[in-house]
Amino acid sequence: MSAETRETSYREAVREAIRDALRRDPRVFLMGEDVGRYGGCYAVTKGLYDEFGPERIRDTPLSESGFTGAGIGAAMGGMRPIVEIMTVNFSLLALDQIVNNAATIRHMSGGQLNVPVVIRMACGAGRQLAAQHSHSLEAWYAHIPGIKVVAPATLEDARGMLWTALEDPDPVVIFEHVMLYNRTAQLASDAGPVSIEGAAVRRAGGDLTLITYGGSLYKTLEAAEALAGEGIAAEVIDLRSLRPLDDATIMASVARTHRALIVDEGWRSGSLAAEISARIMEQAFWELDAPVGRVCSAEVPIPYPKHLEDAALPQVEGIVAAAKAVTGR
Amino acid sequence: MSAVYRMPSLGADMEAGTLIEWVKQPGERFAKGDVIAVVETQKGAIEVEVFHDGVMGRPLVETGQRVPVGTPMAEVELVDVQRAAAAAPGGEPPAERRAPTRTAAVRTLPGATSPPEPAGARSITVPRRLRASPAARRQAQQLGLALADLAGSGPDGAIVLRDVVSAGGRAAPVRPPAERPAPRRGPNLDAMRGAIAAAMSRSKREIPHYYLSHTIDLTRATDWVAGHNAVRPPERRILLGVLLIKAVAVTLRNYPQLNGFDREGRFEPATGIHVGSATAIRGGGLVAPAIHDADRLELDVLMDRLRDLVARVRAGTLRSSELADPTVTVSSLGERGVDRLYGVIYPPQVAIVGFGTPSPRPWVVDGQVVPRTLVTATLAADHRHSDGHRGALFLAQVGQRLQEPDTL
Amino acid sequence: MTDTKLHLNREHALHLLREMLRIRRFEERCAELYTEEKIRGFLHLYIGEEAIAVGVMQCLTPEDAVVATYREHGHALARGMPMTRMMAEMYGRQEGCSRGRGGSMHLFDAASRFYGGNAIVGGSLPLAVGLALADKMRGRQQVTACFFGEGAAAEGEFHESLNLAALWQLPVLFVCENNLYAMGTALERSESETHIFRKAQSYKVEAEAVNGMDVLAIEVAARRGVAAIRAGGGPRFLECQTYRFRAHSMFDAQLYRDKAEVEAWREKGPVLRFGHWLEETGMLDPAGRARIEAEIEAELATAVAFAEQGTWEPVEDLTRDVYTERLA
Amino acid sequence: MTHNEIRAAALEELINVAPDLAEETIPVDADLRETFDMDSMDLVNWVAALHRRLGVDIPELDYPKLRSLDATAAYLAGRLGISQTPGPP
Repeated sequence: MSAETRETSYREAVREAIRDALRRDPRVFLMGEDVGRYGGCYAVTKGLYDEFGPERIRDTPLSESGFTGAGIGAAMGGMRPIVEIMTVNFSLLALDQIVNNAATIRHMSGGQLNVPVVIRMACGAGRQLAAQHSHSLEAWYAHIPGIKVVAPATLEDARGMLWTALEDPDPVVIFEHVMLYNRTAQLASDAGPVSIEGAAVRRAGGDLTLITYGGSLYKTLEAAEALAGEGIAAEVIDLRSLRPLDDATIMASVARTHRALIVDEGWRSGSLAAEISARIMEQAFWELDAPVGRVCSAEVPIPYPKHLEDAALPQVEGIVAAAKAVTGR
Repeated sequence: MSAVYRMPSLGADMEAGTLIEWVKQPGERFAKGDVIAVVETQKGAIEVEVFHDGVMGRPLVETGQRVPVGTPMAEVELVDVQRAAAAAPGGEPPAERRAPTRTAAVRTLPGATSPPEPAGARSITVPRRLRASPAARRQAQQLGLALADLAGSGPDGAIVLRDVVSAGGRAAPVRPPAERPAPRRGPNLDAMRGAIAAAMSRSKREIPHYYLSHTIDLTRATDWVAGHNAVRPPERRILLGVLLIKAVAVTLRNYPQLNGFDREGRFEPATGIHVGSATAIRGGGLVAPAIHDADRLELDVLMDRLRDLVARVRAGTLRSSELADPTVTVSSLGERGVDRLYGVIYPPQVAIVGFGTPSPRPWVVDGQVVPRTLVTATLAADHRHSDGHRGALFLAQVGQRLQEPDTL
Repeated sequence: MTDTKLHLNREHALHLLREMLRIRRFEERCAELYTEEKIRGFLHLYIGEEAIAVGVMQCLTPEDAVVATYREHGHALARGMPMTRMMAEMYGRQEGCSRGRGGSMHLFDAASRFYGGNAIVGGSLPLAVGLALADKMRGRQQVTACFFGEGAAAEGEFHESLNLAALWQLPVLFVCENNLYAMGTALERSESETHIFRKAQSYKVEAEAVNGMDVLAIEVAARRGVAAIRAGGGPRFLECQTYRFRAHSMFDAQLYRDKAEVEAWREKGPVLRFGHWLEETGMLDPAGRARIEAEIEAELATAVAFAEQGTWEPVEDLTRDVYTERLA
Repeated sequence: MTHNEIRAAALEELINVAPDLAEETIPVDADLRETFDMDSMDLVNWVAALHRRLGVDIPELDYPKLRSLDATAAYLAGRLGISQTPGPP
């Protein structure tokens, strides 16, 4: 435990993680659109260009497939690239590289070649960026064997997951929810690498289990607080890793609470929430005292107006109401 | 050398082709790479080539005829003898070539689920089931509470966990386990019934049994036992059942696929042959404790082991490991029973051998009908891990071994 | 480092012929084994295009990298991958170069820096860019040779990759094998600019068109290109005009081209022409030719026997190598 | 030994080899196999116990004579050379 902490934003925590990685290992470099001179679309990489130069903070053309593939190739060539894709929506232009190359090459080559690339991207809604900059497509990536998918929600994870991901011999995709960048909290000044595996129980409770990740964590914690005021003790699980999923932590919690509600900013159909619900049914059916509940985004491209965007996304009130329904109150 | 030209496979999705024309006529020479015929496929007409020099022979397929891949299409005479010997156009395609595909296709992998219900099944109206959560059901079962006696406080009156917990604390359970009078000395029959029910239900639900039956002439075996016992004091006499167990155990050495365990759909062969001897319990119930390494025990020792096991079954002093250890089960009806029994496999085992009651019957020996002591042996085995053919060979061999009792 | 100029002596000339013949005979046997269902999946043959892989490989060192497509048997052989392990891979045996997991389209060999075996048209160009980027950033004087067909020029990844390689001056030798047909679609039916090398030039990549049926012309052009790349001159682009004599894959009725066209190209075939030339110059006589064929036949027989005797990977290992297995 | 003594001894040995019959009421003339489900192992153990206790050899061929407690006592008495008719239980 560190004695010294300081007020830090999620953005600063990610930046510090990148800086730390660049200092630790000369093979590490960052590339992406406007990561250099501009300082990053979400200002995450501000200042790093001056500190590390254009070789290691490498601005790219608007060629998602090209530079993501180049990151994969460079990883095979012995480097440890961090590829930044501005938003998950843009990553669809690089899906070929991620799904057909990064995820397959180890297997296709009979285990001869590794792809130690890290791909970071922003995701999620809440900034009125409308239907081409706001989506939560994490579940698509979590569907793919061969890659690992993580979603740091806390400052510790934002600070600590990157280095561990770079050390991993397999490709890791990191999702950073846009609404988290401005979030501040106390972070230990000596905060360092953390595991990229396993879920974390962020709040303990015995009446029901709330399962969530990424940008929805704080809404869910707020809902848990509100539920406590009404005498319902909710346990909150932060998945942290979306692939592989930490079944053990989920099932252990459900075995205690007998009720589960999943909060997921992805669309309900074919969502991570659907996957988790199915796993609970498979592995903890006899523990259940109520059907598993889900709070997901409305099935609509994220609209621009604030009131409609809010209505489309999981919100604290909706989580509280769904939790009460699951607990039969 | 003579060979045949077969319908070639030009794509994994090509199953058959239609002969459009023979480009080469009987007697005509062809060289490696020449087009020999034109074949219509779902992708259009394709000129098919030969891979060897040779001479066209008699066509076996007529134009317009559609034949599956691999069908001989024409006789050919090949000149490149050395190569041709190894070439498949003349030789039989090796049988194993598709084996891995097939294995993968039929194998039930861990995590695989059963096929979905047919769509029509949804429209069947079923009587509404008593609504209780899974957790409530389990708790009620553990407390011995009948769900029907409980009031539900959940949605739509569903019984939830708290309803069971509060009822358990308030009302006297229907069958409070702790207060149940201790039964007479011996096994707990209720618990055993529950265990049998669970195991047998699982067996019938999960294991695709196949059944085989075989009549075995036991005359020599019974005569041998009678002779053996006639010169021994009672405590050193053996039972016919011991021979049956030994015969099964020894034969199993040659049939490892019947001796082992199903582990989530995969077969795990056992390291020894531990025969579970099904033993009925008076008052109901059945256990099949293990006789370890039965194939390696002398008959006298086997008899002692069996005697010890039965005594302890009667006394209720079996060790639980003895019930878990068997790698196969033998169930013998003994002297008082019926002709044959069809066993239910005890999971995770994969086979059970049954013997009916031996009895004198007419039997044909050397063309004469003579009275012989016959027994009907049956095998129930897990079709996921063995097939009827192997099972039949096994039963037949058990029968043969019993014709030579002095070798057992 | 390789010589920048072609030194043509008898030994080298025969080597070129032998290498092309190895590819030709290997693939002929593969086609036969395919009809016998020994080889399954897609089988794309390189027959007619052998001069390109053979010519270019002469200019590479073992430290250089090769990225190829799904029509890569020729490149793998010319790069020096053992025929035995390649054939075992064609069979799907675990003794194969990709442990049977890849098959015809996914030959890999880390030892010779052979990075596949890539079956997404255009998808491998960014990988080549990345491999070259890594070499450049680590200060290594290595070249990445990236082979692809003219069909890739229609993909965005082609343009993104050429731009990135030129922008960052990366050591990539782009080798476009223009065989005029992307599966069944003729070049003039899919491209407004049918001179592929001009597309490269628009990214300021030095590019030239070469007769892809002439192994010597290819080697000369490749030596020139590789030398320039090693000297730090950034990427080079060769458009090799060639023709595939056989169908796109085995199951192809070739409705899209005339037989006369195929025949005309066959007469220009690289093996045929180069063989004639060697005979005319007296470097090869029939006995010498027969000796080469016999040696290749022996190598092939060994490879087929190796594949036939190969074993199937146990189904228990099904999910192996999806992720790196790490010690706990 | 009287018939009743022999019969008591036989019952005692029977309960020893089949303790689960201890709480049953066993009528002296009840068919032990039919009524009490005695199987061949029980029988062979019982015979062995009787042999030990009484020194009587009982050949296998005679096993069917051990139908009930009374029948057994009569048979054993015969083997022991004690000529007695069965008495009241």
